[in-house]
Amino acid sequence: MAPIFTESADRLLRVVIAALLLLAAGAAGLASWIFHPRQTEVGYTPVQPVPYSHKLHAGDLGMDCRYCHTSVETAAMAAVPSTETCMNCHQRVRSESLALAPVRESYATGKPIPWVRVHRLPDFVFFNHSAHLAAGVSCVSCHGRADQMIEVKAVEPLNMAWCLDCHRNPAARIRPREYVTRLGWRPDRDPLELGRGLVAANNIAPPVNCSGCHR
Amino acid sequence: MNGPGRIHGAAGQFDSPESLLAAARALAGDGYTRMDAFTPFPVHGLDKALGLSRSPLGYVVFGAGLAGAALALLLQWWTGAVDYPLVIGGKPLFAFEFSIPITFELTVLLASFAAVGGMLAANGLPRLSHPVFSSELFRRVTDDGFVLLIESRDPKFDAAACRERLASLGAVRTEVVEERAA
Amino acid sequence: MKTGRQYWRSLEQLAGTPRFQEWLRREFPQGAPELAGQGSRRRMLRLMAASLGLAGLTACRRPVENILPSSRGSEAIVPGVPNWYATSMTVGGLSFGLLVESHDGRPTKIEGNPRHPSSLGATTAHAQAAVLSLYDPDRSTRVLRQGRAASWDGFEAFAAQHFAAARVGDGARIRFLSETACSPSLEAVRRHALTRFPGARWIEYEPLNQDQALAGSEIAYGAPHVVRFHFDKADMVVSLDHDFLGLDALSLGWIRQFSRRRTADSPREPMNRLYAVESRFSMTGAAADHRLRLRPSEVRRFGEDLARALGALEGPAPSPNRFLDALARDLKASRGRSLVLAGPRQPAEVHALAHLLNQALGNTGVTVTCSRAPRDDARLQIRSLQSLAAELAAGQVETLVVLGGNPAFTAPADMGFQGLMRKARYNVRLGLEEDETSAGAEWHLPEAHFLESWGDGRALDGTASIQQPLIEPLYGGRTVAEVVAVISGYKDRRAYDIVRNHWLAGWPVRDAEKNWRRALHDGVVSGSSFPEARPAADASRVAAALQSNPASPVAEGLEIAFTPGWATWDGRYANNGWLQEAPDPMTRLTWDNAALVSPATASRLGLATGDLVRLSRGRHEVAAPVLVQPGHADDCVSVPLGYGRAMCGRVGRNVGFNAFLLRTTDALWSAAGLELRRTGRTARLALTQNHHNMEGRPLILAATLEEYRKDPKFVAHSKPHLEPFSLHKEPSYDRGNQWGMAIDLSACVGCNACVLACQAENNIPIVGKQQVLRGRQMHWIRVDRYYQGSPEDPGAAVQPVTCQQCENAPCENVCPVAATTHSPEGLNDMAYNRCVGTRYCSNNCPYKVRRFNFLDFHKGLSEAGKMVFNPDVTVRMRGVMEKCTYCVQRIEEKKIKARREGRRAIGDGEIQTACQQACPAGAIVFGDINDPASRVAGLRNHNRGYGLLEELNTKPRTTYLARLRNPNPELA
Amino acid sequence: MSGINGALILGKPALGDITAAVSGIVERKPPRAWYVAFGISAALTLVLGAMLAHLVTTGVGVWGNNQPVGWAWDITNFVFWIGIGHAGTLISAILFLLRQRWRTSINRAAEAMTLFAVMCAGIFPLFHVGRPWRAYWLLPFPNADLAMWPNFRSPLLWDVFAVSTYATVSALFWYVGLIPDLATLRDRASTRIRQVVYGVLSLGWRGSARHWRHYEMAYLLLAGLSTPLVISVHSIVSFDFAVSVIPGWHTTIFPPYFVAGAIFSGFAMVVTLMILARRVYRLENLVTMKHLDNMCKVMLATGMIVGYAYAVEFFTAFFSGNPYERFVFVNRAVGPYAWAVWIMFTCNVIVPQVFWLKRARNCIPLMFVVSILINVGMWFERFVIIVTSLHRDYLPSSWGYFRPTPVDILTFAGSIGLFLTLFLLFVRFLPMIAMAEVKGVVAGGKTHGEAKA
Repeated sequence: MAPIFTESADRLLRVVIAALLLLAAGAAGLASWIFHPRQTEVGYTPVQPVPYSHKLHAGDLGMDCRYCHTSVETAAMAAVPSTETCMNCHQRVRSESLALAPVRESYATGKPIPWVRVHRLPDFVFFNHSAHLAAGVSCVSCHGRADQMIEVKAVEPLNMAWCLDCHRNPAARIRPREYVTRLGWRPDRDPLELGRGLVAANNIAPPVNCSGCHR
Repeated sequence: MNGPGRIHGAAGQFDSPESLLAAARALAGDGYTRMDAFTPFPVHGLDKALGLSRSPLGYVVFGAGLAGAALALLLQWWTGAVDYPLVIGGKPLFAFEFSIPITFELTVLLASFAAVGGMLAANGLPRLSHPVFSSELFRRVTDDGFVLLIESRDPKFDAAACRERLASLGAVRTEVVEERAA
Repeated sequence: MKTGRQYWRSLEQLAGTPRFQEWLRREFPQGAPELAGQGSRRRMLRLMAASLGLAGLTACRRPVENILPSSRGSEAIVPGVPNWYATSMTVGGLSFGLLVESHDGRPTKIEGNPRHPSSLGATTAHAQAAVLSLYDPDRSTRVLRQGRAASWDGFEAFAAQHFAAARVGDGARIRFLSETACSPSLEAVRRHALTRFPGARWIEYEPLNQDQALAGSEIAYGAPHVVRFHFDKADMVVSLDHDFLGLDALSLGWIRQFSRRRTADSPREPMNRLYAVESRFSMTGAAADHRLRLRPSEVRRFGEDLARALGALEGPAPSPNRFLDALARDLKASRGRSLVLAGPRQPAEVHALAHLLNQALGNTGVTVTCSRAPRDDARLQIRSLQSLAAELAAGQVETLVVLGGNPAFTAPADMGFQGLMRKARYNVRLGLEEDETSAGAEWHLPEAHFLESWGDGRALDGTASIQQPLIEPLYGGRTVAEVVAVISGYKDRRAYDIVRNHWLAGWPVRDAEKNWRRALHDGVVSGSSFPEARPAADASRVAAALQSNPASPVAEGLEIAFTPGWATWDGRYANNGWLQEAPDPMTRLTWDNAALVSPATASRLGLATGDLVRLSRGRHEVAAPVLVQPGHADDCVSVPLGYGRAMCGRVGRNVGFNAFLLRTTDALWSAAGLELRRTGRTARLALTQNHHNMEGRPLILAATLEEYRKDPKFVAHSKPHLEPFSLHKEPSYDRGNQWGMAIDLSACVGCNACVLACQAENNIPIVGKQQVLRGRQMHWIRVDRYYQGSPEDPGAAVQPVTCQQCENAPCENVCPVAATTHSPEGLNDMAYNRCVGTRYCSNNCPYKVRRFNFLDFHKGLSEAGKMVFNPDVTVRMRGVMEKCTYCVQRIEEKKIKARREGRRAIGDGEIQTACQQACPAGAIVFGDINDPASRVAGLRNHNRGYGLLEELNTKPRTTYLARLRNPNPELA
Repeated sequence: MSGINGALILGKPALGDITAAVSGIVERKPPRAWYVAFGISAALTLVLGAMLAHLVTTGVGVWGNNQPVGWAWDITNFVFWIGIGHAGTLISAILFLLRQRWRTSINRAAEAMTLFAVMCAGIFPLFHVGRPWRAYWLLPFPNADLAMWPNFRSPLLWDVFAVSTYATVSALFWYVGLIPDLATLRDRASTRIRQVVYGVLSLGWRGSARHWRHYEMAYLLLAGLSTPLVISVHSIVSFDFAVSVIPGWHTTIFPPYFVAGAIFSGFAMVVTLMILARRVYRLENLVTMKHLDNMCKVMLATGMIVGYAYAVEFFTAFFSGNPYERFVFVNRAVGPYAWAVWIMFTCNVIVPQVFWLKRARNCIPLMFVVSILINVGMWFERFVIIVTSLHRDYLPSSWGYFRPTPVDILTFAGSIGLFLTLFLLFVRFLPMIAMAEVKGVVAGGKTHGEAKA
């Protein structure tokens, strides 16, 4: 009499079981990889209404970050400059440039320039620029070499785990306060040992408890 | 099983566990070594009659249990005291007391997996196709049939002789089980 | 993804897409909203461009977000950094100095101005809630002519020809009706208008006014005087139906001074003793050492007896009375250090008696001083209103200009004022809302909120302060002065010019500008207080007055007493959700007013809390729910005014019953002959506290001054001594800042200012009556009120309770996702964004101070609705737990500031929590308990210091100071 | 032995008859009663779905929970179902180790019931949270984004592990028991589809002596593991309360008391279901009066343990001299929820006393009613513990009162629907009685119980 299954059925069964297991594992891994900020955030380079080049201004012309981002040392937000700030120079420099038309228009009409946000934190996170600068964390730690970017691009995931890395061992990212806006700055000795010194000297103790960032 | 031989073995069906047991003992006396019995429920003494040793599953399960416990303690200690130490309710970062429940649960969980997994592995299950499934006799095993099989691997094996011997031991029906080419 | 998006979205109210309609449907039963005018919104946007843009969005997928820096940079506004401006708020003809925090052009938080005599840095609950009214989308947003949309230009054109001299002549048929004004600049405009229209008359009417006090002083001194109390100098205080710690407080200085004298901490300031004679159980009664329950009509007799007992008044000595005699002896014993006050709801005669008593006791000039009333023509407002009514009835008024207020709602019921107004051909009405008074007006003009307009005002002692706006009028409102300026053709038209020029004119030219700057900066005009007057009270005149107007014999039956509405005042705050949801300090009632009766009266009439009854006097009647109020005077029903507004915004519409319907010209404050009939129906009252007995638990520890003197360590002795045992070494908090709070139960008067301050600071949502009924109110700090003693005549004690920041926090252990953990500075952190909402922490909190977002209480706010949020605090979403954090945003801000300035140490008192800052009594102290020099450390180790439920070994960071009472041994 | 045997299986059926009787149920078209029951319970299950959807989209506010009563029907239902889920494993494991042969006729159904009850239980902790879409944060998975871990001090987290472990192990236990019977169905299958389905499910079981050898060892080990597990699960559930600081919750006797209560309610539910099943499917010969009689005795015993626990609780509360504790129990007896307390006491302590009478233990209708009353009582026990303790704790100012909303009620009703639906599907498609084991008993052959451990 005929049995229900042949040996091929067994082979099929094994294949199916193996496939299911692989699929489950794979899906989980893939999802967690795809939706990690390293994928979703880093590399975001929106097109700005004005083709403003940080490379030109901060890099080649060597303007200090704080010329435009005035409140970075005193406030939580590193203010995006008002059109006036641009016009301080551009009333004379390149006053006819086509690229600057939106700036001139904004200056004339008083309508703000709709810059597109690049670095963004969830709004239950209360990041304070002044606190970080005061501690000696350079712009470069979070924004990368903006002075080499023609278009500003997100270079760090800015997720909690990433923040904690630095909050747990600040020494690696601390530098003397006067150099925080010198993106290219390299210490003359071992940066880690320098950092340790500064951390000890200014007793820098970044919070790792919740209310340090969430209020 | 053994490749060329087209015969898997000779089987005889008995109508009660007792007669099966008796037959098994007799055949063992005859010096048959490669036998197996098929019953609707476990029959006392068969293992001995067929010369089967005690199942080693216990050790596997014990090991798995220990692993579970270790894993649990490691998890709770590392996450709480090493990876992200947070002061919670004035309690220590890691303490044996509050680790007990989860440690126990993981112990049981892994041990149980080992017990079931081990059993299936030891029995070579799942295995959907098997020569005996093509035999009429075996249809009744999961109902009320008690079947004794002398495998062709047995050095003393001789299909005809085995059938007679089984019949003589009170098998109501006997049959030669064929290997089926895949 | 769906839920995920929701998750992010509701956390980002500050910049999320507007979902106003939904919000309204949930928040306001009435629905059918109308959005703030597009135009006004655009105006706001210019101011808040940066903040809106920078507020930031978050989502699973990345939406394009814009940053909109204002085109013209401004030195003043640094994005994200709040600015502070001094201004002032005027209520009932008195102004309170305020400091207002402005975030990127949005006023978000109000504090008291420490330089201002009437606020001393503190605020009332009503002041705290003013920001919400500012952004109230139901405020009047448009000019209306005969109910149809019109414009200011239209009105100006109308005014130009309507008020032309050729037409109105001397203006004999023009009448102005305003609220009690205390604004010097408006006074100037007023005088101009009255010279421009010599025939016109200007009537001031305020339903809750100080008429009786003025009239009383006129009886005693021959001329109306404003009285100032100096509680700091008074050892013995007698209140004749004066709730001077509650709704009758005309200056927060009163509470501050009184409370300072309750702590018995400084030998220079011995503890005072308070005798309260009152009908309704008020906060003053709760603070009193001795309280006498009398019906309003009986207070006068008590006053007379007291006056006679002290020989201030001729006449037979009163029949012996334990309370009276003891009181009299006490007062005699402390001549010149006592103080007798008569409440605004008592007739002029009682005020006169108070003056007489103070003089007889040598208090005048010491604990009580006077100054001449700002205007001599100060008459009883009700009289002038009556004459206006008569003129209206007689059709002698062609044009009635109603400036602010809501007379149609607040005028005595027997006047039928709403109907009378129609008798004037032209009705011009300036108001904050389109309300009862606007109905049928020829012109309705939107009034500007005080936070968006220029003005000025005078405090009780005459100190003037400038009212400067923090934002452009959201809905194009204008001020009273501006409108009168238009009508009368005043030289200046814009409020700014009117105010500024008025003040500059008064100063020598060379330092005028300097003075102006200083006035704006300080919030007070230096040296502007009234000069002190030293009139002598004339006993004979008082006696005569008492003769001519004998006290009505104590009538049979029920007496009715009108009181200000806790949340609504005279109805003006009816549409303020924060106030409506803040429980009445004594009854704990929210979203309602109720007819208060004593337990005895209730059982006599077979009434229970929640019964719906019909109250009637003559042809005036109203249906009201009953609330049985322990300690209330018998045979007397207190009804809070200002509720039951029919034409009002969506929040306040038909909330409670309208007690004004019972208030008649002859019975403005109280009257006999109240009929009370049961309807058999009941109403559900949303009480936030349903159990009023401490069940003998050591929650509020208290002792009399004597006991305290005998045993300064009575707290330690009254507490079970226990050695808390722990399986493990508990973490030590001996390094760095260790935050703690101390609350002095002797000082706290339970005014609820802290509750509102916290709500404003921490973006606490309004949940609405239905949710309060379900027990889901969200206040992070609450003021518990317990009764002790017999239900008939109990004592009451209050206790503000908020997160105690336990070092061994039970809530933390049980959170499965570690959403609430402990900070190294001893804070019980709550990470809203980590919370999954098991509510286990709340269950396991012995203090029940955690609050859960059972529903999306912030759902879809309007642009305006969002503007009130404090950007330094997360707006919590549905499904997460929240609680007091000691205002951690303020702590972090100050810590970062200190770091920036290279400091390590944070000065004591540098960080103030919102509740502490608002507290008029100064009962709350916050600071670093690790710094032995800090005030809080001192109070923590104070003899009276103890931790609530500390026997649970929760190690609370908030400690309390036991309550002291100072009863008269004779009456003990 | 034989005496019990006689009582345990009536009419000395041949092995074949047992196979036929049990397999027949699955092979024949189910009776009308089944369709009616299934229709109703399926409808209720849909209600459950609707309620949960409403809950997730609107918020926990659709239930009556409030401050101070943060947990109410949600956790009550959770504990209620988990409790019911205890009888199955208990019968399979503990009675197995104690060699109670009478278990064989009822253990399969009881195990199935356990499984479904645990599923129903699982729904409530999952959906009672404010943000169910974040519930996965309770699992300790490496999170490269947030770097956060769950808090292992929280009894709620212990619950997650206990309940999931319990569900998994019970499922394994149940399935292992099923394998030989599935093989039986496979070999009797008349249609191809049945052959394949049961064939795959039975994993190619051949009933060989070699199989049985490992099989029995595995079964024994599982029984050994499940026994402490079943005790631990309800102990841990009781920790949710016992570990807290709330008077009325913070009680040391909770673990044993909860376990006893769980067995109590579990057996009641088994009785309810078996009475129906044996009636509908004419299984009087396999599920005999002897079985029911034994279960009644168990209910009587456990019921008295529970009653004893109530008494002890009251006594300790009084004896402790702790005013808060005292108050809670006075409040239970005479407070606003006294009615619930008295329902609980009557149903759980007084009603089961009838089982002292042999007549009562032989009267099936009575048994049926009592078993249902017991489950009502046990539901109220959990309600009383959770709600009456919460609604009046330390600060009188914060005392409150809980009123259920229609959503509360419909959600619970829905969970009953889900439970019944699953059980009906089980009796329709799987052997409701462990044939292999019963055969072992009939043939007097070696049953698992005699495996030398």
